[in-house]
Amino acid sequence: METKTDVESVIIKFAGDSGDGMQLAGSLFTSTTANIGNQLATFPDFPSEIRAPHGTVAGVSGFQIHFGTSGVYSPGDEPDVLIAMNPAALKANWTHLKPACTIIVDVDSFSPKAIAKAGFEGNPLEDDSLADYKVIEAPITSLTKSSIADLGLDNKSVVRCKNMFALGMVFWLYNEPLEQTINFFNKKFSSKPLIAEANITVMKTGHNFAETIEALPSSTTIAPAKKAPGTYRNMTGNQATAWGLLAAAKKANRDLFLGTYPITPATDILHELTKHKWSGVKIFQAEDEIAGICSAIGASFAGDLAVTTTSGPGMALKTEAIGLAIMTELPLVIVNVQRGGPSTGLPTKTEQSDLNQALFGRNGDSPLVVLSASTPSSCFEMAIEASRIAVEHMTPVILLTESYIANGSEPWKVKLIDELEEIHPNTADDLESWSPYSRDEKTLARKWVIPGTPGFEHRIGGLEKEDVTGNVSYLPENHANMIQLRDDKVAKVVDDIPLQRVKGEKANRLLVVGWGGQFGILFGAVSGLQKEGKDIAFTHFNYLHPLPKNTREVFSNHDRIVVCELNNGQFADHLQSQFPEFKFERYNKIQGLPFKIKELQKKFNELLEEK
Amino acid sequence: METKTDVESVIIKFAGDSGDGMQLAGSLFTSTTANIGNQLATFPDFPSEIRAPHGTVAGVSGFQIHFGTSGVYSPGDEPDVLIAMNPAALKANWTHLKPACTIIVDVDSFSPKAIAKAGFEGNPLEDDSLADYKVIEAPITSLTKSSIADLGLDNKSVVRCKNMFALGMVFWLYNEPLEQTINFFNKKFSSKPLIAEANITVMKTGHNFAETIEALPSSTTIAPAKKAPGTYRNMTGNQATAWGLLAAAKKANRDLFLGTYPITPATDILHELTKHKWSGVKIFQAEDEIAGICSAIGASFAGDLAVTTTSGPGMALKTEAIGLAIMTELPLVIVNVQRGGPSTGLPTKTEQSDLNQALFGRNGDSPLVVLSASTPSSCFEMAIEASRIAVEHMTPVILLTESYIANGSEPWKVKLIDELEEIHPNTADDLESWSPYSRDEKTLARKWVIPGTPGFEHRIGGLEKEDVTGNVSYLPENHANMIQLRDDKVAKVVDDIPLQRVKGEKANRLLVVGWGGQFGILFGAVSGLQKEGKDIAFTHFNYLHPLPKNTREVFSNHDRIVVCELNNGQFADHLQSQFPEFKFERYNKIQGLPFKIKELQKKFNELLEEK
Amino acid sequence: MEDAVTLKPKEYASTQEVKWCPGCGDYAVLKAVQMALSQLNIPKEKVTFVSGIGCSSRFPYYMGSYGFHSIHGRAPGIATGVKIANPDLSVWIASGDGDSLAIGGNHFIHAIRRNIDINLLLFNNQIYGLTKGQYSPTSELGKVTKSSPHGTVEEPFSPGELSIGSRSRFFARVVDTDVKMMIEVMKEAEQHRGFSVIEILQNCLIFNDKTHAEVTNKETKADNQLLLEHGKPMLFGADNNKGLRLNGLDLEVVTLGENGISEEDILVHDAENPNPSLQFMLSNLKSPLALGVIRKVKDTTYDQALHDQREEEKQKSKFKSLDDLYLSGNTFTVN
Amino acid sequence: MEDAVTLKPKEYASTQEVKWCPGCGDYAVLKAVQMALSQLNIPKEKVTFVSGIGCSSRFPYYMGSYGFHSIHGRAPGIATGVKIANPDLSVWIASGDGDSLAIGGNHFIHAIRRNIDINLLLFNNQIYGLTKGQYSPTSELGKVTKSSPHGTVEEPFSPGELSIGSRSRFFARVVDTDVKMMIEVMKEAEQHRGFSVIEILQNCLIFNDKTHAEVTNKETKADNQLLLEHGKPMLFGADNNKGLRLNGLDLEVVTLGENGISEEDILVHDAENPNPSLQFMLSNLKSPLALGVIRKVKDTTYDQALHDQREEEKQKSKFKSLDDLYLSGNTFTVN
Ligand SMILES: Cc1ncc(C[n+]2csc(CCOP(=O)(O)OP(=O)(O)O)c2C)c(N)n1
Ligand SMILES: Cc1ncc(C[n+]2csc(CCOP(=O)(O)OP(=O)(O)O)c2C)c(N)n1
Ligand code: SF4
Ligand code: SF4
Ligand SMILES: [Mg+2]
Ligand SMILES: [Mg+2]
Repeated sequence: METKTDVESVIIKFAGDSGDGMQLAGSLFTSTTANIGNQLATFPDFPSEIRAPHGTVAGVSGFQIHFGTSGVYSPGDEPDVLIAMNPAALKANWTHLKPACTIIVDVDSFSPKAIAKAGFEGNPLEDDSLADYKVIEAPITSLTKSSIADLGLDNKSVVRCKNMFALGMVFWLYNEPLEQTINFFNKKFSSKPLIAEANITVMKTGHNFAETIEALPSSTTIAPAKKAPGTYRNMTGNQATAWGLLAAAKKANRDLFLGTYPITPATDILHELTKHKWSGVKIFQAEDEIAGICSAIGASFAGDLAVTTTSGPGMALKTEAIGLAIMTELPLVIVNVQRGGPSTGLPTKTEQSDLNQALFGRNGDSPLVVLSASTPSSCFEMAIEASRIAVEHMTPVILLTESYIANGSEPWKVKLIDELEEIHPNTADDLESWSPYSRDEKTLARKWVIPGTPGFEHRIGGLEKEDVTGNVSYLPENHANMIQLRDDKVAKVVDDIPLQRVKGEKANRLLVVGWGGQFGILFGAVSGLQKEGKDIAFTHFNYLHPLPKNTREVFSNHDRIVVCELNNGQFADHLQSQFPEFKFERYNKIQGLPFKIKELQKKFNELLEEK
Repeated sequence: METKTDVESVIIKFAGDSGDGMQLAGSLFTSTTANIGNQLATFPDFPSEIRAPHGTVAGVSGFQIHFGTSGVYSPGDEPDVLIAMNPAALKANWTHLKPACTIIVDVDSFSPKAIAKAGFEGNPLEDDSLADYKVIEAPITSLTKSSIADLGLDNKSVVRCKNMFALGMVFWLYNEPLEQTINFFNKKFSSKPLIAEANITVMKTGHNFAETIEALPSSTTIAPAKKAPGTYRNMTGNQATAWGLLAAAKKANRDLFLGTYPITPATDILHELTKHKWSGVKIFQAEDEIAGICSAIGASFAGDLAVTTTSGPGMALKTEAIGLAIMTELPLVIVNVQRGGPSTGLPTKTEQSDLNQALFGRNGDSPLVVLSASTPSSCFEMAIEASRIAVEHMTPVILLTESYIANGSEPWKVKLIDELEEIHPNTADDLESWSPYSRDEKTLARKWVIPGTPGFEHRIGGLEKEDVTGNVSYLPENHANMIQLRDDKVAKVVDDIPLQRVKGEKANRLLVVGWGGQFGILFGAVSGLQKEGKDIAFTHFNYLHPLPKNTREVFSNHDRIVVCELNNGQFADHLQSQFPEFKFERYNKIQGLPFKIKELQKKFNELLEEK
Repeated sequence: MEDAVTLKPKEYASTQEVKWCPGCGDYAVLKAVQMALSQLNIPKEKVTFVSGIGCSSRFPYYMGSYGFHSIHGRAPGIATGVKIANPDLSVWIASGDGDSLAIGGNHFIHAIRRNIDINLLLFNNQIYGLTKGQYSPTSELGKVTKSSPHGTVEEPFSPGELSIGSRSRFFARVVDTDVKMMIEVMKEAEQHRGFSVIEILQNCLIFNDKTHAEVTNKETKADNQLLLEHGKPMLFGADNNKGLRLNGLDLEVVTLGENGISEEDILVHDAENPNPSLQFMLSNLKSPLALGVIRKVKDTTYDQALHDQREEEKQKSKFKSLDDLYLSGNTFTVN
Repeated sequence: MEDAVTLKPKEYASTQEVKWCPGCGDYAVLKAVQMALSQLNIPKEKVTFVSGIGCSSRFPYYMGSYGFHSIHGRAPGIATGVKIANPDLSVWIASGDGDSLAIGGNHFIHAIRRNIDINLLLFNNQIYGLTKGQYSPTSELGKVTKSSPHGTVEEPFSPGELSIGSRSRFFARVVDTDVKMMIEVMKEAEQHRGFSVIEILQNCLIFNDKTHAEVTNKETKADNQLLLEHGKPMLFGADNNKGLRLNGLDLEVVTLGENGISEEDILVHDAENPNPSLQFMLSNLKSPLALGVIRKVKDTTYDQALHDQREEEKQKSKFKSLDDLYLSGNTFTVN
């Protein structure tokens, strides 16, 4: 089963009782989205019975819209966002729910009676039948009521506005302007200004509500490759990260420890993992990000596979402690689900602007490993990679994902635990040959010792360590040597990661370079041009520091190289400082939005044609 | 009066009563320092009277040693470090004290009687006659006693060891090994092992004491240029920073606000400023670095010239708040007195390894201005520059100094307030034309408004701001625009800073590039080679971001360029990413120590000769 | 505060659309603040609202005064800088239970200890609202939330207890359902010189609806609220015939007229007693819940003391200008 | 703890040279810890010492156990991770008044609230030692230090008061001059399950010498120290004839035999009373200063509760393996 949505399109379905005004909400959304130049296809879906009873599945009215910048050929199959105004609407779509999709429900409508009428046995919001979905429980009816309570409308007119609440939320999620709809109402109800005001107010209330609760947009991102045979399930990137960490702990034969503090858009990793206490995962919701990472460092010292998760501002708070993990050479996985910056910035929007912080944001010369995930499902693999490198090389590893893929979903080919490669923590065993800072010859990793083990008692800390013994040392030569050793240790990770691959010819007019969660879109843009016979190639980085061994080779023999990223050129700078012999051109987008295939192709065509 | 010490040498004087063993301490230090290959000159200075009364000036015995890697031609004039074992020893050196030098006193000896005997009117440690110096009050006698209390020696033998306490401290300050002295005692007192042990223990105790209290080494760093006529005084870099900030506030007609938390080696700026409450400076010793910088941001919002001071680990904690200052476009001076990293690292040693953190250590695209000071006295000017740029361009400015110059001293040509240029804060005045984020055409700076001013009430914050209004905005195009504006605003500072200068011919075989506090030593090394007729030039950066306008030009026409810095190549990377057309070679030293002229010249000669 | 034309409460509002969920307790607080400021007749340019991050921290945007929506947990730091720099301002903090007691806990206790003249509104909805419903340091033990699907396993802070443990000089507790009480308490806090904490039991109808219902419900509130007034006996209940008395070191609820209890036996509230013992007990009491100003003790403020010290040094110092300083002590001349 | 050959106190030491100033109060603490561990017979590999930054935070280097000298203020975070990851360890924190109450204040209060089973030694020398003598959050009002040449203008925290305000289950206070008392209290803390704070009045002879002298001096200590013992009357004084009694809500010093006072009138110490009121008063008492275990209340620990929840979920969950999870719910097949 292959979904027919394109990477850049979204499917939304408004569903409610026939009286709930779903068709109006749908068509208002349609005209706004058409107006801002989107492709679209819609599918209004009325109840088949003329007078189906209120609150039953038969009485559900739906409006599905598929919109986007390209590739929209049909209304699509399953929605990315379902708005269910009552239990029946949820039930009616029950078999067409794409796991990991977002479901906005009007919780006010979930009375035991309504639930029964819809044909549910229990309340689907309370049992775990929606565990695979991102459910937003919004009290739509009551908020609608209270938002316009003072207009003095009759109850029927009030309740009739609630479709506008849903519409307001969806407008916020997809960054669409309200003006057109406001005008529509002002015009339509020019003689009934109160009704116009009511609809507009409710729409704004829905819009504000989504902003207030930092609701996150969903999308389907599809790995462009053909799917291999196997069992699949849809997953968001955050869920995949969580599951990947569970798998890594299992393969490394360690307990998983998560120390974290909530922050949008990373919190869902916590929400997901905390459901799985049965697996033995230890969760510490800390008082702040600093305690979050410090607890993880402590847990790592004590032998757990330790993880901390956050987003930009929280990352800033963790930097001092990351330095400690570097100095103490402890394994640690730091997941940063990037959002728009600087400062609080755009908490619900996507961006790739924390790369500099990941590479350089610490006092002193403080090297560590930086990875990124390229699609929702690759979060699973990269979470395992981050864990593997951390415990085998005894180093903190930063894994950068981004709101777009963390919240976006795609089918993931289920990996059973036996299909995954073992992870070999660099544990101390031989007391004779061991010192706190004695190193593995190949990786330069020091040994991991679990407190409680007799004979291996030792002390570590943030002051400069003496080589081998790990005692405090202020000696000049030792410091120089240790700086070098820490650098070399991270550099040697290169021997343990895959080579960089290129899609396309070895020598080209234009090499497109990407990293992180924009993979699908970049791939789509380049593939399209390649099919047109354009002289273009593509390489995408998941390993950002150290860079794969053959990186220099990959850059050779192209007339032009363009680095595409959702920031002001941070990866391009990073490459430029290491490979001065190539010229890295830049295509940066900093709008809190993912790339679009069209804009990329336009740019690439320009670069291909320019002399 | 020109001191004859070289940038790379230190003068230490041990002074005490004739019975205090100063000659032994001095000569033991001499032989260790000679053994590790230093140049040296000594001047033992015995009491003229054979039996001068105990505790009098006449009875003071002194041993001065001048040592270093080069330029040591005489025992020197005034010591950088004076060890005064009693009040008389302090008095005896009273007229040869170089302001800003370090004075280690045995406080136990400062009884009223001894003070009187030495000829002081009051206790010099309690009045402010030593305000210009860095006094370390060490209870040498009592610590000596208690450290060997259990050896069962008679009181006389115990007290005789206290010279070794002083020696231990000095060994720690200058990184010299204890082994040789230990061997000396073991050999000398092989028949009296208890006496050997006592001396060794006391020496170690002094050594540990210096480590425990994070004592900082002093040195004299001399600006290589000829001194212009005028009034001078010796100053350490930290004192100069403090005084520069006082001056800047005066010239900007704003109150000075310092929000800070103690950390070595930055604390002395707090110590200095807090003495000057008379000037109106407002000091807030916060509960941590985060509160320190946040209070400064609040004070800046409220109209003060706001400053926060710290060192590496504290800087890491401040990065989230720096992002807020960037987003709110408030003036803020952040002083980072760099020390050895990563993590707690080497708190008392010098390094230049926080450059990356200053340039990149924040979430999101978050540009700000980065400056550095090149000598102790240039801290004065650069503190003013940082303040000026902050309030005229409405941006946070990071000023990087480093332990070496912050604690080192040099003569500063006194600048009276009238001799300094005015600073013009970009204050809002015209309500008509004002909006919270309306900008000056030339600088792109927004206006500074002081809460309390009627009519200008407005709200700022860390969420993305709408252009002009400063309201919260989630709009994609606005975000892109604001990212660009913030970047441009910082870039435009370039129009307001001096051009980069080069010492030497325009076209050379080798251009030496430096930045920050290694100026004196680099200058010395290059000058020396130039005098030998070598084809070498030198350029030193105080403005690190944005770089001066003519930077590209400065790099042109040299066969080779070598960037010399006390880190793993951070400035070189920064340059390389911006100027791929040049090849920046690196000379990095990461030992917690400043460069030495000899090692630099050796390297430069190699580069000059290599094909 | 200076003479000025009295502004109406609405004139303290900004032109920004208020974005909280309709029905959120935050609206009532906004209203109360505007009424209190109007009644106090403080010009709006003299008011500065500082906040951290959270639903409640959007507060400054809705005030027409000066405002600073800062970063999570750091409002006390920012506000401290504002107040020291400009002591004439009436400085307020709006902050959530997460903002003040999770990430911002350290600044919270230090600001209390220092007694800087700022008023902090603590919006205690016992949940992280903005991030969609994780437990906070005030969520009750066993609470099921998005991040504690199996219930929390940690004791919550009691903000009053923590404040008093941090040397509080002013602590009050109010409910979002009682605007009148809020206004009175806010006025008292503003007029009190020092750091004033007002804990507001605030309802988040989306993620933690009715968490304070037992205390705020019309039906139950008379029996669950103890409205403290300085100098008045601690009576409560629908018939105002229940009261508190001290039994050893326990607070005991008694009924007037029963077992020979008369008003004499009832404790009289002394908010101004520097000895915090009884106030500490009151702040910990669960049923009835003590509302109103629990503690209010006069003391030097940090901003004032800092100011005085500067002035004193100005008088005492031998330096009158920076030139004096620069030329003092050891200078030498090069010709 | 498991059976093991009893180690001598010295065998708990590391081989590192102890670098504190001779005469520093820290030495006595080190000695007491080693004696307490030896008496408790805890194998040294089962002991982990975590610290922040400061003179006192060098502590772990001097123990032959596992140790972590972390970053300033963050020891409770690190230690929490250690304990959750490995609940079998006896986890200790060594931390200064700056480390725990300035930069680390937030972690301090949260660790207390959560009641995780860790013992914290709070070296309170009322000064920042390592950075050469700035005032700390426990320095007394008016204190002249390097950063307060004109005296401080802020009230200090009282660690006991702050702890109890943070829901402390175990708080004790000792003096560095009384190794015997330290040993007893440390043993009690270690055996108590939960977060135990031991405030140690520690002398820094370099930057704050004799700051606790009134309490520790041989001559004055009998009158200034109140040695609390659970279940015993609160008597003190050279002749053990002074005592504390409750006067309303004030603690009053009385003399046995005077004004008809007999032992009956004297308060009996109840460290185990869950109601913290009297313990709160005791922790605030200035003269005499209460020493010993002031509060010790049994309660569930965070680590235990977390562990139990995991075990319960293991029983209850429908998933027995990750494969179960991965294959659960909505999967589909591509051929
Ligand atoms: C440094 C940082 N960490 C985390 C967050 C995410 N965050 C924003 S508000 C919040 C908690 C909100 O709870 P509360 O303070 O109680 O305010 P409420 O929304 O309930 O009014 C969190 C965790 C953030 N914005 N910044
Ligand atoms: C992030 C950070 N900020 C500041 C410092 C500097 N610093 C180290 S220890 C210390 C305070 C020491 O006082 P305390 O905790 O009381 O310990 P003591 O030395 O008195 O035992 C400070 C401010 C640091 N190391 N790291
Ligand atoms: S989510 Fe809760 S706290 Fe936030 S605005 Fe809505 S009701 Fe208020
Ligand atoms: S400085 Fe003070 S606290 Fe630090 S080791 Fe010396 S006496 Fe102890
Ligand atoms: Mg809250
Ligand atoms: Mg201390």
